[in-house]
Amino acid sequence: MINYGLITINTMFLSLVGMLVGFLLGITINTKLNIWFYLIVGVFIAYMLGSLPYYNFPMSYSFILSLVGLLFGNIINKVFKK
Amino acid sequence: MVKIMNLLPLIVVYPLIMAIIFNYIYKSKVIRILALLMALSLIILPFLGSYGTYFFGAHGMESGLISGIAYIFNPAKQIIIFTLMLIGSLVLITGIGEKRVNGLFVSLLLMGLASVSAVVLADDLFNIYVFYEIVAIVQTGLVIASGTEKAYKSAFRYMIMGNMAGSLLLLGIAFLLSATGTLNISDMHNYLANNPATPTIYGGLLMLIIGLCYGSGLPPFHTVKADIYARAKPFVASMLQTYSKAILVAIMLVILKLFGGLSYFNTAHGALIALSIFGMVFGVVMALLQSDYKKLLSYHAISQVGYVAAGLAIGTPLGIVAGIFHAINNFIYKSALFLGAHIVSQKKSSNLAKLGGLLPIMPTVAFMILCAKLAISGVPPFNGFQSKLLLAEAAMNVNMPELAIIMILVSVGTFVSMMKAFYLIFLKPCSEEQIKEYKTTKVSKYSIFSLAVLTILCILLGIYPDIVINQITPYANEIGRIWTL
Amino acid sequence: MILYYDINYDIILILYPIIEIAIILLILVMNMDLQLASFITAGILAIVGLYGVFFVDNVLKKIIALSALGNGVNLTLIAIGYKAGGIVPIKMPSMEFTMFATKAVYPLPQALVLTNIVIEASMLAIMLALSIVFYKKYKTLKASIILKED
Amino acid sequence: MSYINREIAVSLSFMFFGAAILYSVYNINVVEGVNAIYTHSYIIPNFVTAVLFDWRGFDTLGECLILINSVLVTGMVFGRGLFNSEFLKEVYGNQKKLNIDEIEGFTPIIKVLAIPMSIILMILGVYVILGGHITPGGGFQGGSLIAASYILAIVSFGIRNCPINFNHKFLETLESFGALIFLILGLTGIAVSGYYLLNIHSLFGMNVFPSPTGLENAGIIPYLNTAVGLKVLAGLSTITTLLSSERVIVKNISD
Repeated sequence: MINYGLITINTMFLSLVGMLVGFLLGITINTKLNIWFYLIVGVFIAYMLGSLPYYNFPMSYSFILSLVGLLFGNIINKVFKK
Repeated sequence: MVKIMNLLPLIVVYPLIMAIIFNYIYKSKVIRILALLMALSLIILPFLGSYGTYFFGAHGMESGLISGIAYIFNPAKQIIIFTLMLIGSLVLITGIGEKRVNGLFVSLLLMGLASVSAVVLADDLFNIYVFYEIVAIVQTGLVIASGTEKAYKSAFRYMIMGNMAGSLLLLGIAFLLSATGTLNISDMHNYLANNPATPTIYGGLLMLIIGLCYGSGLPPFHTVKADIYARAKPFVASMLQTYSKAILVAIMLVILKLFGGLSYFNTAHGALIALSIFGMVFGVVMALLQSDYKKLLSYHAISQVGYVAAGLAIGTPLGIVAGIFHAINNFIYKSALFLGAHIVSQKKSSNLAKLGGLLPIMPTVAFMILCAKLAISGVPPFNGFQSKLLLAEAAMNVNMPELAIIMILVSVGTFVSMMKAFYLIFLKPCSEEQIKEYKTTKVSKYSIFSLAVLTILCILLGIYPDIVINQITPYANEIGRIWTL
Repeated sequence: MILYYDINYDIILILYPIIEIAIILLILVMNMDLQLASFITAGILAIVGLYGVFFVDNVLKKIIALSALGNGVNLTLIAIGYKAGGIVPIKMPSMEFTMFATKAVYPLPQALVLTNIVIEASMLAIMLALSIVFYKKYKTLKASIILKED
Repeated sequence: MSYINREIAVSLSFMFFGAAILYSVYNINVVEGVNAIYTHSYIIPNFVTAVLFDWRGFDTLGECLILINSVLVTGMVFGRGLFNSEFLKEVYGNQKKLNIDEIEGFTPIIKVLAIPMSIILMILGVYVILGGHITPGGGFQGGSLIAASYILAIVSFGIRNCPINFNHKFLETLESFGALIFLILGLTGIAVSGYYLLNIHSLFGMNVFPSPTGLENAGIIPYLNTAVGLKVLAGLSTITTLLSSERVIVKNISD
């Protein structure tokens, strides 16, 4: 039985912090990243990792959201370079 | 009810925060002003905390054991830290006068001050280890800052030794942790007093003594330590020797607190006294052979470490008072001597053969250096006399007249080599060109100010030693125990 | 204290793997206590490190020896936390607390080791930096040249 | 002749030490002591992290400062902020070309693989930092993972055209910032209760770190973990850059 839990501030806060850290790292990456490739690979890895204990999600949201933050930071970097 | 906030951790935390900021701003223009403000604010730090035990993170007693990290603060520690901070701020003020002063030097100095204060305050072995390692790295950095090849070499040697001694110290802490199940020093003492000794505890004691020897420069680490004092800039060396002596006092008190009064401590006791005698004698014998003023002072620093260690190792309340008092006096006059060496080497160099005839050029500085020299040789009415008298008295009280005789002989040796250096620097006749050269080189006002403050303190403590002794005595009575041979 | 010698003694370090193999055999054949075996291994590792620091005439090898010494200390600490049949000190949601508390290994030594690893890494960085500069200067790593006192 | 004396003395003391270590180690008999307190009181699921950041948080602070110190001194060895850089000028001054910086990196196959791998490694590092209070991991481990991803990129691309551009200012800011967060979070403990590094669970009726049931006591631990992670990644990356590049020294000694 998978308990999907509720998406609330309590369960998502950790992932949001991850997004921030990912963003911080993402703005330093200079090459253009293939967003769809990384998202698909990221979702796969997150599913394999599983969620953290006590967080009853089907996959690791902190992993995915950090990746999203990193990709977003990379896009911002590209925009501001020009 | 108004609860007064205990700001004790600020003694450690405030310099650390400022160190990080100084490291970040590195080459900014405001460094000199900020460093001056920092130097002034350091002096009020020791008066922020209130006496007693302080628990970090509110983890106090739980089921009979102290669960977190604890600090113990009392008047004796307060006065040690006050002297430390005072010398730190004077060195900082001297550093402002340097041409290439930058944020990194200030940052390292502050980090060292904070860590040494932490070592003095902490009542927890592992915390002591962590901050002890910071001090080792800081000392390496301060030596490297002078940038010569010899400085790099001695820093490398010091670093290798430091890593080894640090690992051995941690091994000792691991032994004591496994044998007693705690890292808190008071709890550990209770356990050791109520349980039979095991070989693991002997191992732990041995390793603690190794850590002590490295941290303070007792034999067999005396050459490495003397080397780093000699290779650093002289005003930095005054800070380095202050760190070493404060660490000596702190770790020696830890050892006495842990093992004092236990039956198996006697052998280690003898070993500590022997080590300190070796330090005293080696230091002064090596100092007599030197031709470089900085090197001479460095070996004297080692010799003085021997005095402090001897006083503390005697372990009676009087011995501990004498040891701590001598350490405080030592901070003051040895720093004054190193600052004097800084002024002299600004004038020309620190090689004794090249100097001479400085007395008419700067009579005030010569007088102040003479005061410090008389203080280190134990001449009344300077502070060195008071503490050496106490040390000899403590040695006589435990029925060890030999120790007192050695101390007096070493004092005589110190006097001889100091007066030789004074003659060679200030009195020896020199050529006209040299005097012209002296007149063209300028000495920074900042270092003369620092030297003056330290000289005044030397005389003040020589005339009124009670202002320090009264502060130390209660703590010494708590830790020391009375015995005779 | 002297840190360099003209003769190279590092051949003696070959003894270390032999002793280790002997200890593994003791564990397998004679059912030696695991904790005791780790303690002895740690002690020998520390002694090997000390040996390397004093008797090997190469700065880089000295640094490696220092890490061996540090690892010996770390292993001692880790082994203090050992409990026969213990579990990792991480409480999963499904575990009952009292059962966990009695079975979990001691967390304190592990925390100390984590701290010590970083301390050693930082010391290592400085020593490596210094040896890079000296290698550039002398084109050799011999301790008898680099660490020579003058 | 004197060599032989010295060697005998050192060998004897070495043997004494070896014997002392083995004798002590053989007789270790572990006492539980304070460990009982640590295992019997629940703060967060990972008890090692609880010891690191809650019970003995001040040690961890000291350790962070050691890393900062080490980066500072390593920079100093390479000529940053010296009082006098004549020795370094003598060693590095008359150099025709900088050999290490010239390396262009590895073959295209490695270059193609290196970026995805280092990015995944980086994200894994973030995940490990964030899970520090629940799973085995934490600031140090995660920070080292991120630094490893940076090292992977440096090794495969060479330091000049490395796609991950951790420049010096960024790393320095990150490091100072991480350490300052740690120190200042500790100070909030003083402001709230008078104890430094107090683990504040809730402030004004709100959870300091919103978490699901079972993790309410996390308090400031995840923040500390993140701060340490940033600091470790910055510190290790700076050390790597310093050790792998002579450009820094040449730049330092030129001004």
